Amino acid sequence: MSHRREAGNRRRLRTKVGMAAVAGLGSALLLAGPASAQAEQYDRTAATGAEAMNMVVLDNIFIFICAVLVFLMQAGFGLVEAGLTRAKNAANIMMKNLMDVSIGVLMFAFIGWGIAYPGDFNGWIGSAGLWVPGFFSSYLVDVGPEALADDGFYPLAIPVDFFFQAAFAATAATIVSGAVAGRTKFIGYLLYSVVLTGLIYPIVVSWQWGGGFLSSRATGFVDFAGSGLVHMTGGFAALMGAIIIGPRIGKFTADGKPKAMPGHSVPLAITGVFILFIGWFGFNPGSQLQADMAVPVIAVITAFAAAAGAMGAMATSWITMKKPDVSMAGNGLLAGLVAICSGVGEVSAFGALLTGVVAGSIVVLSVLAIERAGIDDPVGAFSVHGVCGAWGLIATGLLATTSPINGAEESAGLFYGGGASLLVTQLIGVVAIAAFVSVAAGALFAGLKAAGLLRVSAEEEIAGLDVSEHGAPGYGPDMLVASSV
Amino acid sequence: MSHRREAGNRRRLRTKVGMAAVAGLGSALLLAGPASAQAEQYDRTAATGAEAMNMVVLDNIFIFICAVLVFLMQAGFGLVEAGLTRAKNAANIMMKNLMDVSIGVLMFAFIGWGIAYPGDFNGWIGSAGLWVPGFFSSYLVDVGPEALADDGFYPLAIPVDFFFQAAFAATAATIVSGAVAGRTKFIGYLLYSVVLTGLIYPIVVSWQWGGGFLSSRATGFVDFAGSGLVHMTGGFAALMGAIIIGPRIGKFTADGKPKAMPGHSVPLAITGVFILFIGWFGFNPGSQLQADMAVPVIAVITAFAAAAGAMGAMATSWITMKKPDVSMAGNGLLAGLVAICSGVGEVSAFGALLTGVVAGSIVVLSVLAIERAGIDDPVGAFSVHGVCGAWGLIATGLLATTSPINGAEESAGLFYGGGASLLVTQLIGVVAIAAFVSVAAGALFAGLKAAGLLRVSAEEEIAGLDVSEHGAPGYGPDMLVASSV
Amino acid sequence: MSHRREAGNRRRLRTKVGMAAVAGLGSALLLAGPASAQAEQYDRTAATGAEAMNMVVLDNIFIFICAVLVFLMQAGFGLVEAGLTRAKNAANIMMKNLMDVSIGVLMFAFIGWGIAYPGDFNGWIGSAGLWVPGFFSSYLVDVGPEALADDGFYPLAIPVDFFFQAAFAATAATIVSGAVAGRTKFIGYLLYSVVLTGLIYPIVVSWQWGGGFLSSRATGFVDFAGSGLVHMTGGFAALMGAIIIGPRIGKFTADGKPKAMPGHSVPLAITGVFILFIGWFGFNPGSQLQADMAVPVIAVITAFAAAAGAMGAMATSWITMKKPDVSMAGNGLLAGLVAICSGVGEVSAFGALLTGVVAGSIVVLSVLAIERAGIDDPVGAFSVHGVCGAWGLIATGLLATTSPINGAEESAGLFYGGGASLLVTQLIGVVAIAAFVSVAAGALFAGLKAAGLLRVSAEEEIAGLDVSEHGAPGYGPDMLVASSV
Amino acid sequence: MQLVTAVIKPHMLDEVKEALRGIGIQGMTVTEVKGFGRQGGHTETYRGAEYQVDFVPKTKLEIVVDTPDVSKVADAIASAAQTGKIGDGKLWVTPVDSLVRIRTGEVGADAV
Amino acid sequence: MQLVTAVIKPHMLDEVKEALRGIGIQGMTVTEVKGFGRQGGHTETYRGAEYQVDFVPKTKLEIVVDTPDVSKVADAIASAAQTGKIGDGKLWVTPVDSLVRIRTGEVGADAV
Amino acid sequence: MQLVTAVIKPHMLDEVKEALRGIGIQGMTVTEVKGFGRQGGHTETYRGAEYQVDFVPKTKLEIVVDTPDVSKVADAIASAAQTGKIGDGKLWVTPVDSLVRIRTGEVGADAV
Ligand SMILES: Nc1ncnc2c1ncn2[C@@H]1O[C@H](COP(=O)(O)OP(=O)(O)O)[C@@H](O)[C@H]1O
Ligand SMILES: Nc1ncnc2c1ncn2[C@@H]1O[C@H](COP(=O)(O)OP(=O)(O)O)[C@@H](O)[C@H]1O
Ligand SMILES: Nc1ncnc2c1ncn2[C@@H]1O[C@H](COP(=O)(O)OP(=O)(O)O)[C@@H](O)[C@H]1O
Repeated sequence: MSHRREAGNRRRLRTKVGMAAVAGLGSALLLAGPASAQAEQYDRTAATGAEAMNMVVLDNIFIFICAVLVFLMQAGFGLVEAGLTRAKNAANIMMKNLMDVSIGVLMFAFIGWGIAYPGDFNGWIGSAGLWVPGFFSSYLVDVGPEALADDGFYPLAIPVDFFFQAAFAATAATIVSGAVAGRTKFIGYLLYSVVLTGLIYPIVVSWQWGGGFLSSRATGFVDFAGSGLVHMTGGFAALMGAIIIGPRIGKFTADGKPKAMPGHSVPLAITGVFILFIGWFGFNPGSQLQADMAVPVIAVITAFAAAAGAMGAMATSWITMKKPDVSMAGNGLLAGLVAICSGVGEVSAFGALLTGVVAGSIVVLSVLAIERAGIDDPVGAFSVHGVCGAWGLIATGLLATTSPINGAEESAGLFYGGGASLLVTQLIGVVAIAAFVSVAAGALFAGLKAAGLLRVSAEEEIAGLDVSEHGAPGYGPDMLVASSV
Repeated sequence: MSHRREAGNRRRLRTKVGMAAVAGLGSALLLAGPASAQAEQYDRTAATGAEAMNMVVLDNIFIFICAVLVFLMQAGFGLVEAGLTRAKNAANIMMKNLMDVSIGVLMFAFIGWGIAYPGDFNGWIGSAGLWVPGFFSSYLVDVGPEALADDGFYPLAIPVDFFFQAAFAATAATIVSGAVAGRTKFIGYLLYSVVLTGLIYPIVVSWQWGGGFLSSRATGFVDFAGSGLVHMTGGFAALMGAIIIGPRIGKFTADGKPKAMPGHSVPLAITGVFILFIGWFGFNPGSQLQADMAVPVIAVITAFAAAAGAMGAMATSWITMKKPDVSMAGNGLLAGLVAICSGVGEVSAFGALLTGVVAGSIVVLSVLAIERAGIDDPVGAFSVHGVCGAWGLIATGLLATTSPINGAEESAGLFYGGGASLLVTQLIGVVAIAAFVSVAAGALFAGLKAAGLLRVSAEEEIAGLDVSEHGAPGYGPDMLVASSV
Repeated sequence: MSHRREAGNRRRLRTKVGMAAVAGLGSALLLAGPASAQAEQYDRTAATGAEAMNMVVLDNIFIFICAVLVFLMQAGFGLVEAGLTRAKNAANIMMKNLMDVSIGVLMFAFIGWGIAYPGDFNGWIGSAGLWVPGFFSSYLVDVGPEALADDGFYPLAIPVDFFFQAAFAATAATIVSGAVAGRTKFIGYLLYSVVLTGLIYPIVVSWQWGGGFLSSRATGFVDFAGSGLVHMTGGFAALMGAIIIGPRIGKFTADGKPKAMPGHSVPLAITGVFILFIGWFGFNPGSQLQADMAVPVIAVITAFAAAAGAMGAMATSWITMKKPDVSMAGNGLLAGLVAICSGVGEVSAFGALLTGVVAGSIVVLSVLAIERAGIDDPVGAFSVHGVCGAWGLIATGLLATTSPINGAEESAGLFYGGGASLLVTQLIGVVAIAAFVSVAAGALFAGLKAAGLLRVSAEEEIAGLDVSEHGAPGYGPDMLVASSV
Repeated sequence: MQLVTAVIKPHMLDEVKEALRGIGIQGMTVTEVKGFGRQGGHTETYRGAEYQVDFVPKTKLEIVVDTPDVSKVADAIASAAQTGKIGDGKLWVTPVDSLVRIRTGEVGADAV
Repeated sequence: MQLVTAVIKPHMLDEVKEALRGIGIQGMTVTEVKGFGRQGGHTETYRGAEYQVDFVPKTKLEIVVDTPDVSKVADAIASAAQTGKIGDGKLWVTPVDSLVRIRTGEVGADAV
Repeated sequence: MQLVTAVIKPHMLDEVKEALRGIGIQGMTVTEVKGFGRQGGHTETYRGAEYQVDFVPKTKLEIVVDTPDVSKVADAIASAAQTGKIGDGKLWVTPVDSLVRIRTGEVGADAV
């Protein structure tokens, strides 16, 4: 229907024959095992009239709630990033995150969404958005049989779809904040945020959820909730930012050896990790885009990966650094969450544990390697989101199962008899996102640098961004200890 | 039905002809544009039997969830207020907020609710409440056609309606906490909280949501989620408190010039802002009082106003103070949220942005003006809730649209061809609330002052309320820097 | 059906005749009063086809959301525990909570759940779990009439049931964290957490929710959301831990007099209390295990007990210590919540207030008594969860009403004409849980002690666990004041 | 050259600073300290356990001054910091053998 | 009049305070400091980067005493603060030219 | 025996410490202080209210040294702490009558 917008091409878990099909889905939680489906079956798509209305209303309310959880992640990011950096920059961090969500919502409305989900709006890129008559008014949800999409789903109403997707855009932007903490000009950060949420992120999203080249490959790209589209985008932008801005003063010795610059509050950082963990139960289950029995499966798989990630990072840090590092364990939990976004609908419980524990190990090793490479990413944003986002895409290529639910038309991963074709697609996705974002964000940060908008002066950096960029310290004189470091 | 309580006269967005009508609602998001309604239409009110049961259960569960989000706002208020004041008073602030929610729930149950929603309980004021047989037992939700209210809605069950409204009452009370921080006797604050949640707030609410004079004007007052009823009430009580208690020692020089008394933790304050932002998605969408397709529209409009508010305040502080002030930007986001509460169901996307950006600017100017007037409101409670609450009511009078959804019987605002009648009603509301609350809260605080229950001694204030009122500092000796100010 | 798992024997409020029956339930909110049920009645169990599907999907989505709220409690516990202990141990506390949730999810999946809910898995104990084919795949929810359980309920899908129960297991584990704060070896804590979530907690749960001896008594044990099963388990494990590990250095003078060791941040602790309060609206209402009209009643009763608990503790501390203690008031709110878990479906509004206010008083007196007994429980974990958990079970034995909803087959409490039989059952539960957990957790901690895995050296304790166990302080040098205590 | 050390009440710092500025003093070093004295401390109660806080927050000033100015400086501090209530603090003067301004290497009175 | 300055381990402060009280000392000023010495520091590891913490928390006491009492005070501190383990700290005595009690203006030994 | 007191810029502490180590100094006591001086402070703005911050963070070192070594120590500090920009700080030397190592009871130069 030309007046309706699809909820993108986000792949939902296919519960094609209604409730009964969910039995099949269940087997995704196992290494193997055919579904038992001896119960009475009701077909979601066969509902009509008030029944369909109730179903669709629940879908939309559910996604609204998930979007709220995703917006809550902003508080989590703020706390993680502020906690792992210096007290003298804490207010600046929170201000950046406040602006990420504000800019994110507005830029995504005005420009980004039209690019991300071209749909009927092909040709409108750049002008589509809020001001196009019919843009928001056409969120009517028609519940008649003819309204069903090809895949047997009702689309979400436009406002809820936008609300959910805008929360994702703001999330992608915020990932960078921590990587460039403590030395970036505030005005430069605002400009970065405008471009990321208005252009870079939407373009990447259009490749898959917007129906672009990744989604239309013979063996379709699998990125259920955005290991690649969201996290790699944020993560690689973070990497380019950290490189181009350069390390904080004092982060490396004259001969290039990294020095520790301990964060000012690990307790705040881990509180942020808990909040992100909660938010992720909007991020992943909400990406099903409807309220059905797949939601709890997604939640369990998500929790398994998170738990395995935390334990993997704890173990890895314990082995490599002799003690279990707290902020690394927090990074590990997040790494597990980032990595499982891609395959949460396709991997088994075993696959989730493997995805998570590997992500937890990778993130620790990556943080160490990045630092050894002379790059200053104070919160490990690239390692968590960039590296583990890529790992998540690859993990799906290895570990995706062929369960009844995703059926014959879906490819299993390399380890599940599906051959390399899914893995190849996933690798293409990894390369495409990494390359495009590195170039685009690289150009953006280089441009800002050239314009003198990227980095504060050494005096301002030493004084702290709270005072130099915002006029007053983030902690009052009754809290802040004048540090001798 | 005499045995049922109405969910007050809270105005819901009218989705009269079920899902299809939502199409009309959509156009509220535009400056103009007729609704497209070519889809199959199902009428919410035509559902019967199990269909109606499912619908009503979802409504009630949804409002329960929204109420939980509103209760979460208490954590947000606590963090904002504690963060923007001195460390030596931080535990006292948290204690006040803990008691606001405890007192609020109980007082609203025992007394407040009976006053706020007279309904069948006219004549019971003061005695209505928990102890009246049938009060809670009659929350049966009848789903037969005869149960539909005049406006075509099913009422909420009494427990969920109470739960949601009690959260609002606690919110109104908490607004004052920050304005009187750092110098108020704890016992005096408890008494204030009892009177506000038991009497002052319920009386104001009764004028509109309780079916009182504002709701029964020819051109009905529009205050969807409470810019006036909730926020102006809290805000004007905050103003009276701040004036009557007087400024903190050291806030003004001998010749009346304001001095900065920096808050002890901007990061905590902004964490609180994020939590309030999240809570608002219970506050505004929940005020629809049912789970329908209007909910995401309300959410989007709310998010637009918040984002515009944050950016408006950032810009205004940048211009007037040379630097973008972090806590002002946080206030601005809240100001946008406060202002949009009134018209969230009636204004377009453009209207929301305008409402928000003006609120963000106003709040900065108001904070400066209040301070110049010699009033000490450490967190800007009056500016955010009082001034921007009033602005929200006025903005609706200017910017309300006449969309199919609110139909012919609703007045559009001044800028949308509806003439001045809505604006006049809104202004009457502003004046009535401001006047009544100023007098009532003024009398309350003056009485407490006369009784010697309002302000601690200078020694106690200098020592900090944590030690003097609660026996021990809120921060341990390992955290708190003995401040020389 | 042998291929399905029951959602345990958790007792739901019986809404046997659908919506209308809810009217009866309502009277549980009163001291007395027959239900008015003159409205059209629809029977939840009579729904078929798409109607039943919609109903069951909402049930499962609702429990998913409640589980997320319960997981949020981990952040709350972390903040309360960190806030009430020393800054030098704050990162260690957060790390322990991060691991509780990670270990809890995995151990409960691999082992605990199979023990807790033997159901069809009798005989599988220890091997049941993730690796049993069919374990997760059989979460099909059959909505035909034959799928109804004896009690007229549809069971939850297995993944959502697991997700909800795993969150409870993690909660039980986390309770101990604060009681043993500041002196416990991290490795020892990890081992404790493994055993508690994998064995001790599941065994206790099996007695009631798993259909064990408490649930099968003539007068059935009433523990709706786990005052006993969850909180007493955590609380008594906390007590044994605190006793066996011994007090922190400096907590008692040479002659055994307790010394205050103030927590490092009451504001963080009370933020945690607010978050726990919110989480409890997943904990208690979610324990209804379906989305129906009982949910808001449970929420209101929960809020009443919390409010009464906070006020009871404030008053008690004011009387016994001359000043209203902030962290005690926070403990009191939690104590009210813990105590109401048991009877939330059976007590009236009056009963809830009584349960809460008594819990609030008890918790203060218990904290004082525990300290006088020479036991060092820095956050009052045993008093809040152990003592008030037991009080909650007893309170139900005294205050349970016989409303139409729980009908003739249910016993009312001693004060409501039901005689002593319910009270006796409740007391048997109290004794059984206290005895078993004390012995089991006692053996566990004693074993860890014998193995030298329980307590750090005095030097490590004085340096703080953040540095000695995790390699770096939780607060950076810009925040942490070198304390002279 | 002598070193004037004064321990004062924290909230008197601003007035003392202005008084010193008034007599032309251009430098001093300030430390947050805790004082134990006749003023005594106070009792706090945390979760029911009373504890004595013997130390009260004080502010310490250190000012190196050329010997002729010492009494002027001491008087300025003592009168600005005086509230007349117990706990106003102490002021003592100690000899200084030499003084250097690190930036320039100036020594002696020039370095003040 | 002399000034006794002692740098001690933070957790010995209470005992030193009691010892001083025992010999009639009524006033002192305490500062939280960081010490560098033979005790050495320790290595911390934050996110994989090792760093040396050379400074350990110490507490500094300053007590102005009438000259005859100096050795009594010094002995009391030194014995109360002694644990025998490295890092117990130092105590030194410096001359004081004059002392004032700010509250009363008393000077000299009366001001102690 | 003499006491060398130096007030320096906080971020110069590491270099000063290394310089002192280089000349064999094994102990010192460090305090975080706030300095008032020619360097001036700066203006901050909080919620629209401007306020003057007159005090800037400084670090104070105290080192008791045997008299012969004093000038060596003073020179080492002064040259390591020098940036040439205003606010580099001061260094002064005061006499010490006696010194005790608390752990051992050693006195005088042995106690350094
Ligand atoms: N003998 C002393 N040596 C060093 N400092 C002292 C001495 N006596 C008092 N002080 C400092 O002076 C402060 C005020 O002393 P106190 O005895 O309380 O009151 P007052 O100076 O009014 O007699 C103390 O808190 C302490 O910091
Ligand atoms: N020369 C010195 N001048 C000033 N303070 C010193 C000096 N040497 C040591 N200190 C202080 O004394 C503390 C203890 O010294 P240290 O050498 O570690 O042990 P010990 O006193 O047992 O020999 C140091 O941490 C430092 O604060
Ligand atoms: N007369 C003084 N007595 C004690 N400390 C001083 C004195 N003058 C300056 N200081 C300290 O030295 C620091 C630097 O002094 P300042 O006048 O700002 O710069 P400079 O030393 O380069 O002339 C001050 O911040 C203060 O801590």
